[in-house]
Amino acid sequence: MVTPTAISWLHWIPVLPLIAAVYHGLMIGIVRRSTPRWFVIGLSCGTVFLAFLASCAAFGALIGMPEDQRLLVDDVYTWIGSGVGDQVISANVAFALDPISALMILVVTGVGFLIHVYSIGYMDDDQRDDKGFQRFFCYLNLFTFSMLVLVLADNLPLMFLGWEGVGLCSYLLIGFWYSDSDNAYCGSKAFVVNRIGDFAFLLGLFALFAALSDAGTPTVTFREIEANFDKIVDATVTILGTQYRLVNVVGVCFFIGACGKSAQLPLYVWLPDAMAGPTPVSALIHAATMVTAGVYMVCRMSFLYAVAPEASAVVAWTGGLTAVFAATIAVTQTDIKKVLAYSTVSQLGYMFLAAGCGGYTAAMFHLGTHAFFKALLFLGAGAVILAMHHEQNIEKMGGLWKKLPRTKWVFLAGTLAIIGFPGFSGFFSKDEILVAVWVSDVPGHQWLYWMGFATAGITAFYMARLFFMVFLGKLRAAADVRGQIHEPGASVFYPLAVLAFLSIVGGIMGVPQIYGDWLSVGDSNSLASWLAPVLPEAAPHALEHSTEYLMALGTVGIAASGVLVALFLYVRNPDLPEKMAQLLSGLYKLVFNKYYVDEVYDALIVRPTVALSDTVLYQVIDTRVIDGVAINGSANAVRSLASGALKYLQSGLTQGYVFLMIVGAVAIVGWLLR
Amino acid sequence: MPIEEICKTLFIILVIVAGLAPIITWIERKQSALMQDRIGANRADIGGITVLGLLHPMADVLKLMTKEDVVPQGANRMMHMLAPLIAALPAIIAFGVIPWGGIYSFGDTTIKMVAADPDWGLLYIFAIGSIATYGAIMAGWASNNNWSLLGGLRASAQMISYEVTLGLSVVGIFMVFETLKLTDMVMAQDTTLRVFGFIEVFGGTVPAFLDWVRLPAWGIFYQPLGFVMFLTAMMAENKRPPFDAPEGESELIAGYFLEYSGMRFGLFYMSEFIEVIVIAGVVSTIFLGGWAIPFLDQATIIGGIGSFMGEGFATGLCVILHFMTFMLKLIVMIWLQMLLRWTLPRFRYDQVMNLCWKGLLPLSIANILITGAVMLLVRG
Amino acid sequence: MEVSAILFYIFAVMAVVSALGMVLNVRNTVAASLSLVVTMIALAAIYVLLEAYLIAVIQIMVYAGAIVVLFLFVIMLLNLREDDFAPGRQWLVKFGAGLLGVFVLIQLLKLVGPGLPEVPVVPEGYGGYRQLGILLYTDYVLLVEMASLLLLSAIVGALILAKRNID
Amino acid sequence: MVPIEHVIGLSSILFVIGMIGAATRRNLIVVLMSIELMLNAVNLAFIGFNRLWPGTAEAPALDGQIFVLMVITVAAAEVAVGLGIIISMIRNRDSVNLEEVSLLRW
Repeated sequence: MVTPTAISWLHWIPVLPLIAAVYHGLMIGIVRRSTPRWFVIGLSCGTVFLAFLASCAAFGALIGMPEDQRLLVDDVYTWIGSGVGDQVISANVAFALDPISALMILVVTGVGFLIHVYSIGYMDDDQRDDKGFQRFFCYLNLFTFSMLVLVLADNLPLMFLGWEGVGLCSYLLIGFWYSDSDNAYCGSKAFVVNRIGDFAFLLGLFALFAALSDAGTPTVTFREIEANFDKIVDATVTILGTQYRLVNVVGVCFFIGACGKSAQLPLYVWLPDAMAGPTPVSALIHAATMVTAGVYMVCRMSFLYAVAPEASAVVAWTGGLTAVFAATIAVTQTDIKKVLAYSTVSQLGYMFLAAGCGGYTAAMFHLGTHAFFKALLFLGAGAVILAMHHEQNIEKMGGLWKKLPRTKWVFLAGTLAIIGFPGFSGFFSKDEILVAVWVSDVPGHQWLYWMGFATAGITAFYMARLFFMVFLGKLRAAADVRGQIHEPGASVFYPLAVLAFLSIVGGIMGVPQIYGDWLSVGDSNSLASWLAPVLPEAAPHALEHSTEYLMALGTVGIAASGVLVALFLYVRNPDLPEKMAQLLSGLYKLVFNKYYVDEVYDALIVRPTVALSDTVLYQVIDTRVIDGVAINGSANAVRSLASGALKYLQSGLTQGYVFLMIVGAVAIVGWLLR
Repeated sequence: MPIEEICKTLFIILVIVAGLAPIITWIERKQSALMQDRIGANRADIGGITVLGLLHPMADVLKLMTKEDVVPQGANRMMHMLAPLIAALPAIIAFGVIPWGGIYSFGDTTIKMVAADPDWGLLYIFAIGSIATYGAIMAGWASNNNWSLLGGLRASAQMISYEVTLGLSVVGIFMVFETLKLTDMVMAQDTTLRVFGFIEVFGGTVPAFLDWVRLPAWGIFYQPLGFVMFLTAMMAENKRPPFDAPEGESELIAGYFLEYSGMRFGLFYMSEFIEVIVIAGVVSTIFLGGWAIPFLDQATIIGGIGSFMGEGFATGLCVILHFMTFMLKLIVMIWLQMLLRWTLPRFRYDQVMNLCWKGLLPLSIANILITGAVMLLVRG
Repeated sequence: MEVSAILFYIFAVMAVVSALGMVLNVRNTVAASLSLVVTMIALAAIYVLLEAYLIAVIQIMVYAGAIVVLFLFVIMLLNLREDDFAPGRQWLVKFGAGLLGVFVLIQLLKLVGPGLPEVPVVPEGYGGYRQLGILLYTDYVLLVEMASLLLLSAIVGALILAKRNID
Repeated sequence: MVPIEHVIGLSSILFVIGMIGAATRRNLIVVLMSIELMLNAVNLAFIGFNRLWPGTAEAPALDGQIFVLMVITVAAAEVAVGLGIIISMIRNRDSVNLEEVSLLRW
């Protein structure tokens, strides 16, 4: 167990954005006076930038420490204190910085800052309501705060606070343009689906805490849980008559929570709909940060999953299936943001696939690189949407290669990164994942490998399709916007440039060992050695270097073929896809309608629930039982009793009351002294 | 303390005070004459001898005693008769705790120049003062006269209001002297106060020549604001001008004692003058050092004179000196009240109440806070 | 019998007589309240005999000096000379009240009964302001705070009730 | 000093007198005064019992007296509010007769 070193200023990293959020909230909600935009921008971006600087400083402080002592804790105050004797628990507002959370805060504040800057330009022309600009930045700051609390939390309850906070902000931002009821519906959907996951998360938390209490060490702090974990490794729990190992139950519960937050099967349905929010939100929340919370949590609890093979298998298989499943849907989508949304689901599946197979480092690596290139892609898509005057259908784009001379290059960088073009960041992280899957001992890991392999190909295909349809070919835009297509402003472009740079070279932080010599970045995977103190590596690399080269070559091959097919279909023969869709109309329809998952959910869950609520709960329970019996009934009973009998006591003669009072007092005292 | 002794001393005080009160009427007449540039009471004579008008009080008493005692029709006879007594009695028995001198020992016997010296002496004065309200209320009620009733109402409202301020304005003094016992208060004032002592509070040292700059350790120097407020509230309790709204000659004819004549009127009249003495006594005891001679404390006198004239003689001399000092202060305070009474115009009734609730009450509370803060600073 | 006992019985009789005078005086409310003052003062004297000096003084200051004066003030302000109410079923009320009173009195006296210990000699400083004040501001400080809040709310309540036009 | 039983006896008598007054008198002011009398009777009992168990000089047991102080405080508050009620009653009903306040009667 690492001895924590105290640090006094760590809490400023989350608090800085909170200050801005609270200020904006007060101004909007209570003062109700508009603030100048330059001040809103300065405060929001400034605080996030300061938080980024502080994160860098904290990162530096961590680097300067001995490798096995890298843990900084800022214990602010006792948040929840309970219990007596040796059964005391205290959940403190305490922030802990270890290698894994250091990585996270850099991503959150760094990418978050870029997206804040991007939002200045993106939201500038938003005229839908007058306070919208400030409200947007209020939510963004609040989100940054919540996410930082989530990743820095020293204990599970505080992490859950951040977990709920990001969910709330997600809801607020998806429904940002709430005057449109569709957007509000999407926000509610995200919230409700997340709630299902959160419920499971809480169950897991309670089960874990109960087990630890039984073992005599009640605690909710991560490192204390880890230190006392051997006491509950063999604990069992009985559910419906069957005995399960506690770690498996807790692991699955936590993973269901992660499914909700990170949009895995079967709880992914909210993420594509979440594209209703403004594009920076999609980039920040639904690509770069919030959705990775689940992955982060699984890695944070890796000591648990390392000893829970069944739970890990669930994680891996869910991740693998999600990756393939979402990738196939992305192939047919025509909305630029939806394509990217399904791509995100698919990539998150990748991360879980890695985490389930014990490749926590690979998962974190892909998390980081994905944050860069997916943020880039989303923001780039936002730039395209801006240029097209809020047109999101890729079938109405095309031929923007000439019109957007700067944006096309950054978008190309993002596309190459996600496809896994050799040397780009996605290439390294995807390889790491596939290697981790290949060497793991999860049941059916070969199948998982081939699923991942196939996903790489499909990903390459749909990303290439997206790029070709947007930038190449004929200009298919509507006539009225055709002449007005323009490059977005500086505040939109420069974040893109930075992200593009990161997408290209971001892979350097975790270049696998086999390329280490070529790229002169040291003898081993630097990210792995950075994370080694906190993340257990399930199995050592038992692969020959030649096998690894071969696998990398295979991946590049399948990706290249995906790109070539897309080139063939969408650039060479633009009429062909239409024909193919008609030829395979059944399959096409199935995929195009996202396998009818939403419809199935609607029929199986939403409609019965609504029907039950409406007929039984509302018309019977609420109207008849609660209103009729409990409220009106008790009132009627009191009224009839009072008007029938008790009213005669109300004589209006005060002296009578005095008499009764005295008699009552005498009776009570007499009874007490009997 | 044995009850018989208290009764005895009270009797002596009654004689002194009852004799003093008529003389004060003379003082007042002379004072007002002086201020209004006239000669004033000088007509009463016995065979042509006027003795500066000192015969006027005697003439007054004679005249009041021989007047008919009228009870108006429809009045409550018993209450009408009782009211003047109830008005006068508290004023007289308030003297019970005022120290006319210190505590002296002649060999084995100890002499206290105070009738009763309870721990709660000052509270006793407040309690007695609060009973004094009843005289005015009863008189106003029992006379069956609307003017009187109004006067009684005003009297009760005014006195009950000023009692609050009265109590709060001396809390600062309680805090400074840490006692409610009047003799202890005076003894605490029988010393000197280093004017530049405050330098030590801030960590400095007082130069020797400045250390000689001293004041008598009187309450007025500790609590100047308290002194002003206490005197004001006491005078308002007494219902004399400028706080004479209950009597209000220009509005209510004579207020609550409008329907009184003869000696009963005289009792009301006398009680006011006795209260003037009470005020003078209490104020000089609390704020002006009572019997204490400035810069000359009891031990110094007895030690200094006793060294060559004998202990017993020195103590006796000390008693006389102290008594004289107290009487001097008493007279000065009486004179001050006369001066105020003939200088200031009357307050209107609402002004009286505003002064109390909106002026003096907040001030007195602020005074307590400031005193507490300063004491915390000085004494730690 | 010692002096203090004689005084006690004198004041006790005074208190009872004037209390009865207050309750039985149906003609004159002012006289009734003045009877109450006499009871208060007699009680204060009894407190002195029981060596609760501070309470005695406060009893006079607050009850006699403030509370009953307020009663008188209101009576005079409203000019309630006599209360000549229409006769009601008063004999029943009075009979019942008397019966109840006798019952309660017998119960109370039975409750106390004989057998209380001898009255001890009081320790030094008993009943003075010093000990009471120290206790009030240490052990009972919460009580003092509560009392201050109660008084504040009473002031506000009285103001609201007595104000002519609330707006 | 007289035995405390007599003090308590006096207290009981005053209490019962006040009680009878509160129960029989129809003048609201007198009823309020009767309640004051009852409170005073209770105070007397407190003082009497406190006299019986006075504690020591080091550890004084003055709970009875402190309670009396609180009762006096409550009485003062009660009178302030009670007289406010009387004034508003006079204003609305022009009477202090308790029997006329029967608006809430059935």
